Amino acid sequence: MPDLLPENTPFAIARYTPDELKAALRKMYLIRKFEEGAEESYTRGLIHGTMHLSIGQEASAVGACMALGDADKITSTHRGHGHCVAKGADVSRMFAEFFGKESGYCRGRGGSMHIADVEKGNLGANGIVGGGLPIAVGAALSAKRLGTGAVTVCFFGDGANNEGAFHEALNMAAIWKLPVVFVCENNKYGMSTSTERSTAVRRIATRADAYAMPGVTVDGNDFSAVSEAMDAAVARARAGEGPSLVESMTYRWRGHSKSDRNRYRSKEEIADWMARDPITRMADMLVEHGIATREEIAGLEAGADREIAEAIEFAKTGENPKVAEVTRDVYTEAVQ
Amino acid sequence: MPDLLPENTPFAIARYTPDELKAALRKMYLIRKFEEGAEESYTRGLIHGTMHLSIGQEASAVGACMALGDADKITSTHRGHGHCVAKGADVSRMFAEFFGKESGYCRGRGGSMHIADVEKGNLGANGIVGGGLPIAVGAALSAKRLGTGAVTVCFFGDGANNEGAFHEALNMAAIWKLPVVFVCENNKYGMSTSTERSTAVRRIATRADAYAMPGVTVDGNDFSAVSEAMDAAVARARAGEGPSLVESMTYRWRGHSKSDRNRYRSKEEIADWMARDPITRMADMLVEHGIATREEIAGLEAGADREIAEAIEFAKTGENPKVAEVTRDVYTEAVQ
Amino acid sequence: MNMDAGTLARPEQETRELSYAEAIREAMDIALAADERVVLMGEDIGVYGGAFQVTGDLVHKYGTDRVIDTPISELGGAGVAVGAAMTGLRPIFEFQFSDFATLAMEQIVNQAAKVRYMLGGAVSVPVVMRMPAGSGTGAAAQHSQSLEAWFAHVPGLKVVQPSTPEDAKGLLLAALEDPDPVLIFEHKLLYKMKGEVPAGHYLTPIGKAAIRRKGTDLTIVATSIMVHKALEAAQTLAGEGIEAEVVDLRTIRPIDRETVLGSVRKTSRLLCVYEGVKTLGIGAEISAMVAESDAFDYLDAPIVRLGGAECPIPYNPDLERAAVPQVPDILQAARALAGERV
Amino acid sequence: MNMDAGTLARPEQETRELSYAEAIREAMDIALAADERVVLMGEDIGVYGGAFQVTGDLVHKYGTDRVIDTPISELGGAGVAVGAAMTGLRPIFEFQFSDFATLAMEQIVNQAAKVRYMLGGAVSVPVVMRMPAGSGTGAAAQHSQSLEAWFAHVPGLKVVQPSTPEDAKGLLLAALEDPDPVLIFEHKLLYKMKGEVPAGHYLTPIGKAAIRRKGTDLTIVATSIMVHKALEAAQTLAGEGIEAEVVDLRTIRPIDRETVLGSVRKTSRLLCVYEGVKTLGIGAEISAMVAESDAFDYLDAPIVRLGGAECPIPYNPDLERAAVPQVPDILQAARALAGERV
Ligand SMILES: Cc1ncc(C[n+]2csc(CCOP(=O)(O)OP(=O)(O)O)c2C)c(N)n1
Ligand SMILES: Cc1ncc(C[n+]2csc(CCOP(=O)(O)OP(=O)(O)O)c2C)c(N)n1
Ligand SMILES: [Mg+2]
Ligand SMILES: [Mg+2]
Repeated sequence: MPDLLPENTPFAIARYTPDELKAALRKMYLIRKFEEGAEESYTRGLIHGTMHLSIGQEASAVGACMALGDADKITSTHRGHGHCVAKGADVSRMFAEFFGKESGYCRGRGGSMHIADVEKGNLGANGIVGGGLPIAVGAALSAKRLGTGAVTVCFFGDGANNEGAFHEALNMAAIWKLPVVFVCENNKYGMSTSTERSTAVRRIATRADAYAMPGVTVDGNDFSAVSEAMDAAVARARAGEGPSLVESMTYRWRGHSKSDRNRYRSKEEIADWMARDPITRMADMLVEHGIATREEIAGLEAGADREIAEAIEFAKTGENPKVAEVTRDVYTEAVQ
Repeated sequence: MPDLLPENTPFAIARYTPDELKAALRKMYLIRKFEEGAEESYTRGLIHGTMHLSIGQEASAVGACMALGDADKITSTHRGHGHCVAKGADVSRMFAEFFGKESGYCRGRGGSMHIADVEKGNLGANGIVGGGLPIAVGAALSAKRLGTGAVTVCFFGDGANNEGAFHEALNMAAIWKLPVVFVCENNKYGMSTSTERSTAVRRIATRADAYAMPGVTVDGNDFSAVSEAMDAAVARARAGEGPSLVESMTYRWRGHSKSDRNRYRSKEEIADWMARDPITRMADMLVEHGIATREEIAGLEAGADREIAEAIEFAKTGENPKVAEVTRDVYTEAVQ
Repeated sequence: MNMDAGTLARPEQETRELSYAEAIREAMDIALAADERVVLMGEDIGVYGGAFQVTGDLVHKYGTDRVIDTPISELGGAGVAVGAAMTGLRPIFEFQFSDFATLAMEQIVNQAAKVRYMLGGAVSVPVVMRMPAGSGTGAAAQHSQSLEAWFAHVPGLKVVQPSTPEDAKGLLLAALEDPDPVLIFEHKLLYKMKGEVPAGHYLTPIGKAAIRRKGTDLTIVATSIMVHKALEAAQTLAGEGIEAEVVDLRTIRPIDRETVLGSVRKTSRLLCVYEGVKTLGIGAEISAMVAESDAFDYLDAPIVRLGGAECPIPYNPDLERAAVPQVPDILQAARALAGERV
Repeated sequence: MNMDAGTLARPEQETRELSYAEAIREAMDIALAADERVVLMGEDIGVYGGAFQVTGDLVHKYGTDRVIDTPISELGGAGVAVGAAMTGLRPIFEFQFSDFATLAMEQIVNQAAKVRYMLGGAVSVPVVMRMPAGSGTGAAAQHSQSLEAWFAHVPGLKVVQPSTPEDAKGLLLAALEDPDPVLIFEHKLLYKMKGEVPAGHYLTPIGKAAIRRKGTDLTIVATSIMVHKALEAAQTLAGEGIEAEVVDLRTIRPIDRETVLGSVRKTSRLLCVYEGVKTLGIGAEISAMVAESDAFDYLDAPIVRLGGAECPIPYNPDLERAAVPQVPDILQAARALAGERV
């Protein structure tokens, strides 16, 4: 940390330029607005299926990707819109995907649950809880073998930490010292099941000990705390020192998916967490440390609004896939 | 420990009667002789398929079952002959199974890899590494729900500890406080792969922390040490306090299976472990503490020899299953 | 839609209109009340009521010891159910989506299906597994599969696919009385379908198909939701003078040979309609079973299969519909088949 | 045993006699030498040389970074291979026994088979998975399965079953050049079988069957080890005046329709022989494919399937033999079929 800054300067303020910080806040707005827009489109019947919103978890997604470049990879989850935006995706193509259009990231074949942006290093959301864990280890194996220097960040939820895939993946990453960071976004529930009822340990990060890797728990609604933990973990991975587990404590404001009746948690709990809005906290931090004015921040927010409105328009006017092409892309070359 | 005994009296000497201790040693001989007999029969072409011998691991199997009664259950592994004998099986019916006979425990359908004795509580060896772990948890769930008071001991190897099933099973056993004891027989290798190369932690017992359950590592060639750890773990389970993990450090003298060329370990290592023969150690302990004389011990051994010879004879003369009955017992009631 | 089972006597009980999901819940309620050994296990089946609200409020009636929320651990959870079934309980295990059974194939196929045989009959595994399956919900490739044919390939398992609320209840109660593992594939789009359901306890026999509509010109063997599409098509066809007999297979392991062959001997034409991928889907077995039987001699035309397209289920709704047989596809195939002469 | 591929031109290279296992090893050796992206992964494939000694000494030649012993973690291991394939490596993943793929169905079926489609073509998954399969080794129910039909039911996968050392090598090299996931089912009893194998690099095309013996009286479509049993039976049948054409399917997804249908059009009689459980085994698809094609009109007799018995594979050797088709079964079925007239 440069010594011009006061002792208690948050990590992120010290580590990133004002432009980087404002870009990060802009992404957080973009995630929030993207999901609000998706939710509204869903309610109006423009999007079908279901979706899992990460509203309230924006600091975790954006903070976790701060130390990554386009060559680095992520694997994401069913609650993956935030990760996708954080890794640099274009919200127009994301919306187009949600609207099932040919111009979507998956050409309308994947939808919310498989949103991806391979060019930016997002190997995809995953409909299978824990499904991305071994895949992330595989991506890290590629990076190590091919010497690309890339790091893979593997997002997963607290619920996923009880899947066998978690155990197998973390063990292999550890014994082979692979450049991967496991980010457990602990939002207290796997669907309706609280971590108290599903998980034998109080802190998931302590499970890192079972793989002899560092494990830390951070306030996932504190952008700086997330980016600080990730900075260390990514650096460690990049240096060839192996994997880490970062547990990011956060909360989803919305129900699990569109069919959730919120029977398993209280209004008070939700209100309590909404009071810890990661976006407000990030904005306040930037103001407090003189990185941005309230006006600039309002501008970022308005910009995100505009971008989302345009993206929805782009999506609406896109072309539908041709029904005759339903079996296209099953194989790389068509099979009779 | 009754205070008539000197301070350094081994646990087993204090805990068990001379008859119980001699019966335990007899079982250890029986396991050793059973496997030597099976090996010889295999070499002579009387048994087909393959088998996994536990010679060198007898104290672990017998010590682990000391605290169990017939109502208690075990789940066993591909290396399961010792567990089967330890849980009280009849070696005649075991040999009959190896010879593929109708009088075998599995009526010739299962062979070595599925040896079982359900009446004595052995739910079966398992050909799938880690396959018995969730099943053991299920048996413990039954015991708890039905209030039978039974405890389940789940045997598995060091190699199995990297299966996802291990993680899922231990977590569920812990959150539901089930009466099950997980016994990891760590013989240093899963087939050819040493724990150093396969497992991120040095001591598998430390993985118990990831499930907030007690974990201990014991000298698996020391009958008393195994039975001591198991006594505590079984008592804890029986008292409704939940599961434990016991890691029993031992060694298999033979190759992994009949096709092993022993390329992954040294002659010295094998010799070193053979010098720590659990049977010799048990016999010495009984003599040292005045439980049995050398003559009595020789008698136990000779008795085991006789029993094995008779068992092989029983097996040889048994009837083969009828080929027409090949689809019998697929379902409880025949399906057209 | 003509939903009369035809070949099967209706239970004597009075009936009420229930949805397919309600009928399943009623079966579980009856079983939980009658037998202490019955437990429900699965993800979010407690206070959430199940992803498709099938377990509903049962947790409030029977408590968390009998309606057990598992962690997200399909392999372990299924294995716990198997071990519990081997030792005295009667677990009903719900996979949240049948797609997640891909994580538990080991326990289902290597353990549940085989342990009785491997142990020479010394144990049995009376476990019931509920499998919400099928497409049509916009949930894309990993939440829309119809994998039932895999399980129908495995000796030791029984596999049923109820198409009506009545059968959904009756087959679940029958599965609970069966000493062997029974897998129930429930189509997600049927959960809200209503139908008359007898009150109280009754059994729909495992291994028996139902003729849902009698006909003389061709036989349509269909499973699950495709039964309804076939019936809808049959009504249109009747207006064109083509009388289709619609056989609801109901159990896909063991298959009710006699009902299928009997129908084919009568109509001489066979169309199989199923949602699973066409290649090696259940229609492959129906076709092969008929083609190697004496009914082969009665066939007046090739056997036609309408199954799922050779692709994962896509997200876009038009593509999604195109990926599985629809009523117009059945009409087209049936017309061609009825017109065909060898 | 007549092992001439018949329909396929032999590569120009000189040949040597190798075992099936040696041929596979040679293919891996060639690939490892030619392409840095190729890695082998699996349990005990390093210093142990693989449970069936297929990888042999390759670890000494290429080191533990390229011949990677995995922990006993099939789901994770397969998933690592999938992730590696998505990001630039060309992994060849060995399941120690194909039975253990039951633990990895999630990664194989939900991920490897679907991710290209789900992502609209943005990635591909060039992973090769080797699956030692089949019975006959006395290893009982959990180490003897023939589960290939499951995978042939899954769009996005390609599935091959080489029956000769030449094809074992050629198909593995073809799989490595294929941009999509290819599963290779190797029969354990074939590993020691010897045959002429071309030196150097060549490809056996995926998706093409081979006519191993020409004949006019009936077609036997067989897979894997059953090809050899069929050829043995065919020789005996020839002595009785029955000329069987033996088609080695080689690839079971996608199936070589034209070769099968062409043969059936010629012989008018079809016998399918495969080791997997009869119900919904690969023979079901062959039968159904023929029965819905124009070749149906050429059939002079019902289509007969000889598949595995409807039971797990038992331990006792007599029972084990009885559980899968043997030469006398093929003879009996072929004689009956050749005699039959519609
Ligand atoms: C293997 C598997 N099991 C179950 C599900 C159904 N499911 C989807 S999300 C979810 C909860 C996941 O919880 P967590 O990992 O904490 O992620 P969160 O939803 O809280 O972000 C469940 C049970 C699934 N998609 N995949
Ligand atoms: C799921 C599964 N994977 C792999 C195997 C093959 N296999 C049988 S035993 C074994 C080694 C097991 O090691 P460990 O658990 O330490 O038991 P040990 O053999 O040392 O007693 C392996 C890899 C198997 N049977 N099941
Ligand atoms: Mg969560
Ligand atoms: Mg071991």
